[in-house]
This record gives sequence, structure tokens and C-alpha cells, in this order.
Amino acid sequence: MSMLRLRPAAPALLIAVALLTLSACGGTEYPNSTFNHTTDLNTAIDDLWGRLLFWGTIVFVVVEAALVYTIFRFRKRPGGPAAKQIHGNVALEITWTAVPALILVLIAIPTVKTIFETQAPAPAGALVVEVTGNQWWWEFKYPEYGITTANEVYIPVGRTANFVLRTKDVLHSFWIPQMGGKRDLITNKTNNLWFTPNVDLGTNAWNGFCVEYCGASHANMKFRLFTVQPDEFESWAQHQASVAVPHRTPAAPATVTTASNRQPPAPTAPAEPTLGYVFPAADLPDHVIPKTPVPARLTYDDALLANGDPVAGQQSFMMGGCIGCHAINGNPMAMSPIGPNLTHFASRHTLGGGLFPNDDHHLARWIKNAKAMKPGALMNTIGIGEYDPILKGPVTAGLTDAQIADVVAYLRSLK
Amino acid sequence: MASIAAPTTAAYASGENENTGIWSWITTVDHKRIGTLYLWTALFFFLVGGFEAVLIRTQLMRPNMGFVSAETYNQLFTMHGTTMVFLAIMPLSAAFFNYLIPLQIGARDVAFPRLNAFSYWVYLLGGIFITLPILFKLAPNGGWFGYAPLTTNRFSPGPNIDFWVLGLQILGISSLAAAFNFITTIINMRAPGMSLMRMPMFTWMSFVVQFLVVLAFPPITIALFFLLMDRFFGTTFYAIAAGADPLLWQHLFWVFGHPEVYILILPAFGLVSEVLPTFSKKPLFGYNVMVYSGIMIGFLGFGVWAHHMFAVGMGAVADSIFSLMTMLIGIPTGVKIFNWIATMWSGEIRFTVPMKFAIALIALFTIGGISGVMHSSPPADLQQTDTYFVVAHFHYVLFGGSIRGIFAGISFYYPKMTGRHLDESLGNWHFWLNFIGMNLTFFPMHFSGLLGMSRRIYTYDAGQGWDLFNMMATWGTYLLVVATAIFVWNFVRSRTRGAIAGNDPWGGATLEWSIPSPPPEYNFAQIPEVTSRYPLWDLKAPEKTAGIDHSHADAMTITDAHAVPVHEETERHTAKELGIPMPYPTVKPLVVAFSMVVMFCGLLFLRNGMFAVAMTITIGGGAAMVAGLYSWLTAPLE
Amino acid sequence: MTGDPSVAHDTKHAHAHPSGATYLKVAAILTIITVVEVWAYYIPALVASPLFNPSLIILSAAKFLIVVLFYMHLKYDHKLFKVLFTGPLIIAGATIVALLFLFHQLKISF
Amino acid sequence: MSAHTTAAGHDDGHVHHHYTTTGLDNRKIAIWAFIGSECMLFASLIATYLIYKGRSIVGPFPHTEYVNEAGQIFKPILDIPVTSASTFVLLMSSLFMVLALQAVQIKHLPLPDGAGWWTRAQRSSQLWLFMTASFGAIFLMFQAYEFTAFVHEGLTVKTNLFGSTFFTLTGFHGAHVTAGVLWLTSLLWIDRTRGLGPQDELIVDIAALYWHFVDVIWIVIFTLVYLIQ
Repeated sequence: MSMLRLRPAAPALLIAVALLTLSACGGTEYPNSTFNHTTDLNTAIDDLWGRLLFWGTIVFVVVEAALVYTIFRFRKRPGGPAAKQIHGNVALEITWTAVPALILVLIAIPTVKTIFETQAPAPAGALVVEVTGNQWWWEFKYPEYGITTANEVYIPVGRTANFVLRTKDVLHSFWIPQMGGKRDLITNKTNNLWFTPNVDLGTNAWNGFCVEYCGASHANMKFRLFTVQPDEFESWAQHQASVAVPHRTPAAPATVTTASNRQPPAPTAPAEPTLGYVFPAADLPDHVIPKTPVPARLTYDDALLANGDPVAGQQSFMMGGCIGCHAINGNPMAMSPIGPNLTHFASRHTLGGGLFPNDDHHLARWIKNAKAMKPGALMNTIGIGEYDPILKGPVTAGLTDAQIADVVAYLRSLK
Repeated sequence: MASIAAPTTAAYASGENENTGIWSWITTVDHKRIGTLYLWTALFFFLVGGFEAVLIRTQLMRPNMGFVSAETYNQLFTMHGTTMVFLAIMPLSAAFFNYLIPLQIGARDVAFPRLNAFSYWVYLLGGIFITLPILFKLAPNGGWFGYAPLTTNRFSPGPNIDFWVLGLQILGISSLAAAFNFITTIINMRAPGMSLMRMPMFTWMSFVVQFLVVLAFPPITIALFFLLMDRFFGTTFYAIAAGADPLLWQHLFWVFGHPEVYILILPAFGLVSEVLPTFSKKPLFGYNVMVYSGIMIGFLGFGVWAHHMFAVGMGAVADSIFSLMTMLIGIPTGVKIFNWIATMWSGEIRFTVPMKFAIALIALFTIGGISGVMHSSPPADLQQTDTYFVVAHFHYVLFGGSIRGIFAGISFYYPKMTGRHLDESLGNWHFWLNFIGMNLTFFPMHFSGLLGMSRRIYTYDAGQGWDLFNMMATWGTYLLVVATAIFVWNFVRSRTRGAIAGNDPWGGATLEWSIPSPPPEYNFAQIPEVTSRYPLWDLKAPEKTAGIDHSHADAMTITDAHAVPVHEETERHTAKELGIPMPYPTVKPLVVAFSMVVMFCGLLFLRNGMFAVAMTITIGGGAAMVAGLYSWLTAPLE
Repeated sequence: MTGDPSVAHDTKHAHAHPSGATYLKVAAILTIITVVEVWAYYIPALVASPLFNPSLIILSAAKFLIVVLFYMHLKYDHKLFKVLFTGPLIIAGATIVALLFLFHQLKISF
Repeated sequence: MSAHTTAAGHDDGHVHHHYTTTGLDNRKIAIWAFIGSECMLFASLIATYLIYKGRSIVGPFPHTEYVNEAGQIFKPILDIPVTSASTFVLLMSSLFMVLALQAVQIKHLPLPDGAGWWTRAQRSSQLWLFMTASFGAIFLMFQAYEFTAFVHEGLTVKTNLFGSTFFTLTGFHGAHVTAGVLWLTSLLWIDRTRGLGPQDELIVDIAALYWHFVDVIWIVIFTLVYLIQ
């Protein structure tokens, strides 16, 4: 991008537009680009956009060139010609009314066509994903499979995904820039957005955002979309639908992610039930891995995490008030639908509405003081002694750092 | 510039005249003084809104910055929008309505001088009311659009939104009162012979704007009233549990919000339509078409509101209709652009500072207009709405368009208002730094938006491909700070140090240039009889207006016995010397405005359950307002 | 009001207001329409008819028009007032209708 | 809202007669512009009422019976006979208003010989102003009665969407009537202290325009809210 912004160089702006538009299609440097042909929806939109950009560029060049030429040619010069007193011209007025009108017709026809195509009811056989917006996280339900999960959504390539959009509180908007347009989640109303990821898209991860201002942590209401192969999807879905059984990860380092899950069940743990497919952590593209800094004032000794005991953690989870909001299928005590469903929590790559990587380090701090980790977070402050803005004082009935390590161990075992 | 009037003007400009005490400003009903008050107040709020923008941009300079907290950021972007729309651009336009309309139509004042003072005081007090909470971190935080149900008690339990609801209600009253006043003024106070189709283009565009205000503000008044009732009295207009439909707010808001866009831009269009002909030494090209296109823009403006809502799922039919209506509005807007260029064509263009701003408006508004057409296509808009692409779009329209028009207007009319010129070289610095800074700030936002960056986020993650564009935008903003500082310095300094300007420093065509600078309190010693669109060119450069229809007003309609042919007035007298009755200065409009604001303030106490206190203040304020009103209405004007 | 009393006199006579008898007649018509409306409300067969709502709206529009034309003497007054009133009225009416369509209280059938 | 109506209506005193372009009085133009604006105000209120019509989750409802979970029965709440009466009252007040204006216009004309009571009455602006204001006040009493009755029957602004929209719409109208009654009372007071004559035609005219407008709004409300189901 040139920093040159002088008016006589206005066409430079245009070249910059063109260059950037082209480079944006590359995708690696601009991981949330809207110029894609990954689905039927964004192909239709991008075709329309191409037309708009084409005519927009022509109008831009014509107007700016006419302007620059006029002010250059008719600048006042010593000895130059006197101004010609023209008051108007009917033919010209008709021309520059009719020509733009014609251009608009050329835009309007495909626009209306695309509106009706993209807003038609989703084709039969579409995979229904019920999306519920919450301040500030996403719930995804697959009625076909009986799955409830949060902030991470898997869809198979080649099959139409029909997102049924609702909100539990204020307005939100569901947007995966690389997949197509956005649609708002409106209180007391159900909206739809559907698209079919191309078969050749491959297994990939994409960013999703809330794009309707929804309060304090609007910026932190993100999610991830994984487009996977149909068999991978089936595997994932079958496992997600199962009840949660803690899976021990023997002798794994505290910050281990789910990298090992893709391998077939390890021969050393034959008693464990088969884990389903999870998007391999090693394959996660950089732009879907959150880099949000942890607030400096929130301290936690990571050494404690090595001694976390999942069984004690399960107890603390019950006693520490967690079940007031969170559900874990298979745990009859934890059934509350208020917060994110944690059934296969450890199979997720992010936590806190896509704000942090789902590892021990971040999870411990999140449990200790979610409100410090995420502005306005509705989750209670759990760590004893942490300041709580609602109590307007330190938390007295909560968990110690050691207990938090246990809860971390428990949650991270829910693969 | 050497005219016999210069010494008098110089003496006046140095403040050697009476009636400059603070009390004279508080009690003034003179449209020029009220215009000046509007100008200074609105410029102050413009700086406040700009300062908020600087904080916003600093926070967004790099990913994951911690310069301000999320809550502070949300208050900042809400107040930036609210301030710029309601406290800066609209009142800057109002400054010109006040100052110029009576001068352009050859009147001695507006139709209702005291109502005019009332409008200003309500604006000032409302502006303070809505701005002050930011000092206590209690500023509104629901966005300038205030979408329900986020703004209801359930999701915004603090007093922040109360300030917003009540503040906008107060400001709406100011705008409405002013609009009734200017509609009446323009219809009924024109000099003999000044038919509608002879009005200067600024007056015409302002005329259209007043109708937009009169028709667009009631829906927002009602939408805000519903929200006020919900927040204070537990009604269910936006209550989720009662089955309310939050789209009600959005529709009512945008029924107001879209005409509001034209309320913000049309006065700027009017101003540049004055500047361009003057510095091209040619009459405005296609005057009639310019008038009709302005009316068309205003009229169609009421039929396009839902294009702000393509993502809400209105259905294909509604999307298509609003899309087509929106595209339609591009036509009269384009016509204006072409006519401006044709106005300069074959002229003798002088690149003064106001002319540069006017030309820049054409160049930059065109960009905003083109991106506007891009949003008008709903499927494409689904990739654009609520992203930085839209932020880029409306800043090209408002900062590239409205603000540029206003700066053109300020530098053009500063000599008329103060009797002195702004410094040309400081003006050039201001212009170029502003122009570069503006493009550096907002052009990259087109890219960050289309590359997936959404609006209203206080932070963004690293590695999303947006870093460069945000860095550019922030540096552009800093450049704008420098440019604005130069402008402020120039604006303040030139009041006492600028070169003396005569009646007509630029060779203007319209009546305001026929009287001394600054204009005497009575404006015109003798009301001129107008015979064409360009009365002063008829007098001084008749070759420019040779092709235009001239006619004297029908003798029957010249009922002002004192009307005389258009002439230059160089002598400065007092109204008393000339025997011109002037309205009495009065503090009553301020009293009424103040008690009305007190009445609204009372409601704030309901939040703390202080019912008795709230009712005492509200009823007390209301009673004082009614008493003030009676006293005002029963006192003679002049 | 104008500076010249003779002109003021002229404008006043340019639009003669209707007489007291006209006002009484108008009042009678308004009363009759209102009585018809309320009467229709109590006839179940009429209420069930698909024409009930449209007829009531037409009757009320007629009353509206009569008051505006005669009592607000828009019929006799300066053209300017007609413009100042009908312009906003049209925009207001169109806005109501558009909103009712958008909220599916009125349906478009294709 | 009414604050600036009155302001617009009465500003500029009654003393000087300036040149105006159209020969019309500024105040009359302003009041018509204000009425235009009021059209949009009431359009927003009426549209909201109609949008929420039939969308209330719980009763009471305007035209249909409602049984709540506890088995409590709520009758259709609108009282058509009472409202028909109040509608008639408001219509009549409009008639009195035109007669008041006429009285101001013709009171200076000499009475013909043997003029009957009607001819004499037609010249009494005080009578008609009083009647208009009183009928306005009676209308307000009807409304106060209606509101109280509804609250007793279990409908408040908080109950449901119907309650919120109904009370706000009719309440807004009621506030306009109240402002109008105050305005008319002020005129009556002026009439009693110094007498209104033909030179005051305008200030009565603009009050009348406002009053009739408030009346036509009620005509619309009566049909759309009360009669249509």
C-alpha cells in the first residue's frame, strides 16, 4: 500500500483497490477475506460483488478523471480565457440521469435474482444446526445427532448446512466471512442462513464472529467453524453425542492439547472407549488460535496444575457452584442450560467464546476469575480472594488455586 | 479590499462596539449571534467527538491493545457517533441555517427569533446533559443506534442509557423547534421578488432539510419514548418476555436514521453549491435540476430506511424493494456530482481554501456514494454490513462530504461573520493535512472491512490480516489531529489578526455579500427587491447572469413599501438610527429551555427509586417551563 | 398579516369561510357516520364480513377528510397549507402501511 | 411537545405587522408545519399499536375473552358504548371550536333587527370557547374513567403489549387534549379580560387548527383501536 494520497494521484487509489482485492483472494495473508468461492453462497455474493466493483470502478474513474481534468484545465491563469457563462444543458442532464440509471439496472437485476436464490428455503436433507446467541458465546445444537456444544461448530463438506439462528438475550449476528454473508439473531424470531461448503474445500478451520453490537464483550464473541470430510464428521458427531466419560491423559504435559486424539486409540489404554474425530490441533491454522493476552494482575501458579486430580476436580465442580450454569451429559447433577454445555469440553480448541486456547494455563485462570479474563463475562468469579465486581469485594466462598487445578484436570479429561 | 467601509469594519471587527457583554449573548435573539453561538458550541463538540475518535483509534492501533477498557471503549464509540451526529454536524449546519438563511433571502431575522434562541439553549443544555456523564464513566454505551433489547433495563441496568434516551429526547426538541422556525422563515420571509426558484442553493437544501427534520424526528421521539417508558415505568415495548419484537425499535430508528443522513449531508451540498460557482466565476450549472434532485433525495430518503437492516431477515420481497429504492436514490445524487463538475467546466477556477474543500467534497463524496451503491445490493451487503467497510463508507460521506462542506462553508463565510479573513496559508495546511489524514484514516477501512473486521469491537486478535490497515488508520487520525489543531489556531487567531474583508471579498452572487461584514444587527438597511437568482452579479457583473430570466416582482406582491432595488450597503448604523424595530433581548427562552431540561433530569432519580424527588424535580421543572412559556408568549417581541 | 391594511383586507376575503349552517351540517354528517360505525360494530354478520375493516377505515377516512376540509378550512385556505399538510400525511400513511407489511400485519400475495 | 407548539403559535407578539412573502402570517405557517410533524408522530404510535395487535402473550385483550392459568376470566376490555359517547363529545367540541372562530370573526358586525338567540349566540366567542374547553375536559374525564376501569380490570401499562401500546397511544392523545384545553382556557381568559376581536382571528385560528387536528387523530384512533377487531 502506497502512502501516496494526493488528489491528483487519485487513480493510484484505484490501482491500490485493484491490487489489494486481488491479493486478498490469496487467503493466507488475509484469513478472514470475504472474496471467496468456498460455498455456493459466497460464490453468488462474490459474483455480485465483482459486478459492483466493476461498475463502481468505472464510475469512480470517470468522475474523478473528469474532476481532475476540469480543475486542471479551467484553473485561473493570467491571460487565460474568461469564464464561459453556461447555465445548464438539458441534453446533458438527461444523459447523466439516464446513464447511471442504466448502470443501476444492470446491478439491480442480478441483485434481485441473487436475493431470491439465497433466501429460498434450505434444500431438503440439509444438516440443521441450531445456533443460539448468548452474551457472549455461541451454542450449537445438532438435533439430528442430539449434540449440544459451544463456540465450535463442525460441518461436513458437500452437504448443505442450515443454520437456524436464535438468541437467548440481545441481538447478535452470525458471520463466517470466508463462508458467506451474515445473518442477525433476533429476539423472539428465528432466522436462517444456509450454504454448502464445496466438496474440494478439504478439512479446514475458519473464524466466525458476532457482528451485531451486543454489549461489553461484543468483540470477544467468536467461534470456530471446522469444515471436515463426511466420515470425519460422522465420527465427531457420534462421539459428541455420547455421554461424557473422563479420559485420563497419562503423563501428559500440562499444556498438552488434543493433538494425540487423531490417532486410533492408543494400545496402552485399551479400556478407554473410542474417541471420535477432533480437528487435529497440529493442523490448526495460525489465525484460529487465539492470542489474547492474559491480564497481568491475574496470578496463578502453573506448577499446581501438574497435581490436578480429576476425581477431586469433579467433586469441586459439583460443590463450587459450577453446576448452577453448566451441563455435562452423563453427570445427572450438572444439567443447567445457562452456560455453555461442557460435555466434551476437552475436545474443543478454544474457551471463553473463542477468546483463549483451551489449555490448562488459560483454563485455570478462566475458572479463577472469568470476569478479569473477559470484560463483562457473566460467569461467577470462583477463585477465593479474587475481587468480584458484583459482590464489590473479594470472593469468600469459592475454590482455592489447588482446587482449581483439580477442576482443570477434570474438565480437561472430558474429551 | 480597499473600500470606504474598511475603517468601520475594522473598528467593528476589533470589538469596539457596544453590546458584547456576556449578558448580551445570553439574552440575544439575533439570528447571527445565535448562529455564532451554534458555531462555537458545535465546534467544541466536534473537538470532543474527535478526541473520542483519537482514543478509539489509539486502542485499535495494534491487535490486543489495552489502552482503554472494553467498557470505556463502548462508551467512547457510542458517544463518538452520538456527538458527531447530534452535537457536531447537525448544529454546525444549524449555525449556517441561522447565520445565512435570513441573509440569503433578504430578511432581517428569522420568523421566530425567540424560538430560535430557545432552540440553541436546548441544544446546548442537551449537549451538556448527554456529554457530561463520560467524565464519570457513566456515558451511554449502547451504540448511537441504541438497539433494543440491549438498551432495556434488563441488559443495561445502569444509568448510562438513561442519559442517552433523555439527552436525545431533549436534542430532538431543539431540532424540531428550529425546523418549524426555518420552514416558516424560508416560506414567508423572502425579500420581494425572491421566488422559490431564485433562492440560493444553500437555502434550498436547508429548506429540504427542515422538512426532513420535521418528518424524521417524530419517529425517533416515539421510539425513544417507548424506551423511556420501558426503562422508567416498566412497559413492554421492547421486553423479550412479553413477546416484543426488537425490530420495532430498528424500524422506527431507521425511519428516522436514514433521512437523518440527508439531514447531515444536504446542508454541505448547499454550501459547496455556493462556493463552486463563486470561485469558478460561473453560475451553478443546472440550477433547476439541482433543486429537484435535492427534493428527490429528501423524498426518496423516507423510503429506503430498511437497507440498514438487510441482515435481519425481512424476507426476499422487502429486501428487493428497499434495495431498488436505495439504488434509485443514487441517481439524483449522481446528478448533483455531475452538475458541480459542469459548474466548474469552462470557468476560471481560483483555488482558494473554501474552493479546495468544495472540490475535495466532490472527490471524496463520490467514493462514499459508490460504496453506498455497493451496500444497496442486499447479498453483497451481507458481507459488508457491520464491518469496517461500512465505517469507511459513511465516513467518506460524513467526513469526506459533510465535514468538508462545512469547512468550505466556514472558510467561505468567515469573512462575512467576522469581517476578517482566515489565514490562507494556515488554511492550506489545514486542508492538505486534513485531506491526506482523512484518506489515510478511512481508505484502509474498506480493506479491513472486506477482509473480515467487524465494527464496534474494542479489540481484535493478532494475525487476522488487519494490522496494517489499523495502523494506517490510527496514524491518519493523528494527522487529522494536527490538521484540526491548525484549524483551531487559525479560527481563533484570525478573529483579531486576519486581513480585513470588505462586503464582498470573494465576488459572491447572493444577497449576503451586499451588506457589511460582519452584518449589522438589522442585516439590510433597506430590503432589496430581487429580480434574479444572482442579484449581486446583476449589479456587479451583469455578463454572468445575462442568460438567466430576470423579472421584477409583481407590483401587487411588493407590499413592503421600503423595498428598493438590490444595492450594496457599506455604511454601518444602528437599528435605532435607522428606525428599524428590533426584537428585545430576552432571557426567557433560556429559562424555558433550562426548566425543560430540569424536568427531564428529574426522571433520572426514578432509577434510584427516589420517586418523590423525581416527581418534585420533574413537576417543578414542568411548572417553571409552563410559567416561562406564558411569560414569553405574553411579552411583545420588539 | 401585511403592512398594507388594504392587502390584508383582500387576503381575508380571498377565502371566505363557510357559514354557521355549513358547520352544523358537517357536525350532523360526522355524527351520522359515527353512529353507523358503532351500529355496524354490534351486527355480528357485518363484523364477520371481510369488508368490515375496509369499510370502517373508509368511513373514518371520510370523517377525517371532512373535518380537515371544513373545520380546518383547508378547502378554502391558501394552497400552501394543503401542501404543508398533505405531504407529511402521505409520507405518514405510507410509513404506516410499509411498517404493517414489514411486520406481516398486512400481507402481500403474489 | 406541545411546548413548542404554543411557542411557535404565539411568538412574535401581536404588535408589528411585517412584510411577509406570501401575505400569510408566520404563525399559521408554523402551526401547519407542526401539524405535519404531528402526523408522523401519531403515525409512529398508531403503527406500533397495529404491529403489536394480537401479539400479546397474556390478556386482558381488547376484543376477546382471556382466561389465565389460574382460571381467572377477563372480559374483552374495550368499552365501546362509553368510548362512543366520548368520541361524540370530542366531535361536538370541534363544532364548538369552529363556532368560536366564527364568533371572533363576526362579533363586530352589527346585529340585524330582531336577531334571535341563535344569531346572538353566534357572536359570543366566550360561550363557544367555554363549550369547547369544557367538552375537551369532559373527554378527558371519560378517558380518566376508562383508564381507571382498565386498571381495575387488570390491564396496566406493564401487563402486556396491548396495555403498553394502548395506554401510550391514547395517553399521548390525551396529553394533546390536555394541552389543548389549557390553550383554550388561556384564550377564554384573554377573551374575558380584554375581549377577542376580529384582529385576534389568527390566534384563535391556530388554536382551532390544533384542536381539530387532535380531533381527527381521535377519529382515526377510535376506528383503528376500538372498532376494528
